[in-house]
Amino acid sequence: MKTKNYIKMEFPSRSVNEGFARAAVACFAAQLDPTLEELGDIKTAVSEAVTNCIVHAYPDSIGKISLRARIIDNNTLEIVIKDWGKGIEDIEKAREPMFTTGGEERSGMGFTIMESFMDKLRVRSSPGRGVTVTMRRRIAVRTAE
Amino acid sequence: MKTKNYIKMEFPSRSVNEGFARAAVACFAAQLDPTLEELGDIKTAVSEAVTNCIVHAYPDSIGKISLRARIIDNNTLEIVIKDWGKGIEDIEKAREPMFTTGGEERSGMGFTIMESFMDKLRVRSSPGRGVTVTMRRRIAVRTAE
Amino acid sequence: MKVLSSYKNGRLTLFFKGELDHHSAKKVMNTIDQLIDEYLPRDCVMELSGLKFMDSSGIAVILRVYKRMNEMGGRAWAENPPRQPMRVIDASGIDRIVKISTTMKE
Amino acid sequence: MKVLSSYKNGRLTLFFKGELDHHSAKKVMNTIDQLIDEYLPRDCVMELSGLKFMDSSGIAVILRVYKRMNEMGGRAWAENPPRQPMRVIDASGIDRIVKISTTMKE
Ligand SMILES: Nc1ncnc2c1ncn2[C@@H]1O[C@H](COP(=O)(O)OP(=O)(O)O)[C@@H](O)[C@H]1O
Ligand SMILES: Nc1ncnc2c1ncn2[C@@H]1O[C@H](COP(=O)(O)OP(=O)(O)O)[C@@H](O)[C@H]1O
Repeated sequence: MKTKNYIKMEFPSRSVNEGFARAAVACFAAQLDPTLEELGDIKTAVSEAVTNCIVHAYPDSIGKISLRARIIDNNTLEIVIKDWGKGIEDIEKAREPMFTTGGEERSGMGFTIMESFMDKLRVRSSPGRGVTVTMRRRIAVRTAE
Repeated sequence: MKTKNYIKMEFPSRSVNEGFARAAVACFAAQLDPTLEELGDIKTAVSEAVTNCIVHAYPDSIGKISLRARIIDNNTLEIVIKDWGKGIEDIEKAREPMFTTGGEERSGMGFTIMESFMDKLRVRSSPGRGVTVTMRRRIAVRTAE
Repeated sequence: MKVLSSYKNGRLTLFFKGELDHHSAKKVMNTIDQLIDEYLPRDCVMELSGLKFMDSSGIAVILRVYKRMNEMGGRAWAENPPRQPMRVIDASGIDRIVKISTTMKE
Repeated sequence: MKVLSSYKNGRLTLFFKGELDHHSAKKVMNTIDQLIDEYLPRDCVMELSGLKFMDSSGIAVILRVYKRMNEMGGRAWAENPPRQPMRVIDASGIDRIVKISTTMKE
């Protein structure tokens, strides 16, 4: 797949960066001329994935988060969010709705939301070595005004 | 100086990324609670520096641009924008108002604007090896509502 | 993110304003806990129309408020979520547990 | 970024809307060149109140329009820049060359 444009970002796992990350991706996605609803979906999915790094990957420390976004064929946005934290042992279980290791403050709906808002979701992890979440969403091509 | 928070970004020298870069820095700067005017100044300075990479550093090709922003002591934002392009031979001359090698489409006011909108501007370059622009701007601390 | 409130005749109304994510959720929940402790309301209405953004951290907040009110023998529901929060609510399925209603605005 | 226009009694008014940076400047300049070629106006007013953002690429556009009109024996000026573009205009000093005026809006 040809990359038409991309951004790579890196930032520490501070919760204030959740808002930054979703806004930055929204700014980048703007060139695909998305609807407000498409933009809302993408921001939500990014927020979930970045929050997971902050809450689950680095529960007691500040670690590094990498976020890459690129535009590929077919008016599609691909987002890859990566951490080098705790990792997930059983990915299938982690992806189940309502499953959480995060207690009362988490709903266990993060992966469910990423899955329903994006066209594709891939989660890779090896325990102790971090998690890589890859998401794709095609933006409908609208006819020009 | 202690870094309180940071972002690192990398993107190709496509002109569509000028808007992305200044918006992303504005989102990051938001945590310092800047006024609209402070935010406008920062966005303008970023736009100038990124445009210079696109226009001057890589005139005939697409190259890599790196942008780092961090929050340091004294409520100050530091922005470092770096390219690996043509470089500048005479930096002093390049910084003069109205000096441009860019023809009619450029005004030669890029560095002048960076200088007057930011508290500090440092330009480093070795010809053929790119340019690094470092800018700092202190955000006034406002009393809480 | 801010939570404003009004109380009348046993009903505590919470007005959510801004972006409700993990970063803001803890402070929001503390504010709400204090308000519930102070008024011990019979009904608690979460008025969501001022939300600019909400992710699954907001789902956790809504569920916690619902549970707290339930334990006290009271009721809780959410009102008027804008489009983006409504999509998150839909995807999460919490509308099977907590009532989500739309009121007419004058 | 868009440029809308109106023409009346020898005066071409250009309404700048959006973000004027290097990315948009080339298209903007083409649009303006075409409009000037079409109307051959005596006066050209750049109405900036719709600008959401402008950097030094906008300074180059304003100067080029000024020069083109000058060469034709016509006049050109800019009107009603919002705060951020005005700061860029101030820093650049082009107000010593091109008039920047503020009109009252009804
Ligand atoms: N980046 C990550 N690093 C480590 N564990 C993770 C990560 N992301 C998700 N998990 C695990 O997967 C579970 C489910 O995640 P999710 O569906 O997003 O719900 P929630 O974040 O509300 O717990 C988490 O509770 C956690 O155990
Ligand atoms: N990143 C860069 N790489 C190479 N040359 C540069 C770079 N930035 C600036 N320059 C040189 O410095 C000159 C002045 O830059 P500036 O003041 O920003 O004005 P302008 O961009 O309008 O030419 C440019 O015309 C160019 O010759």
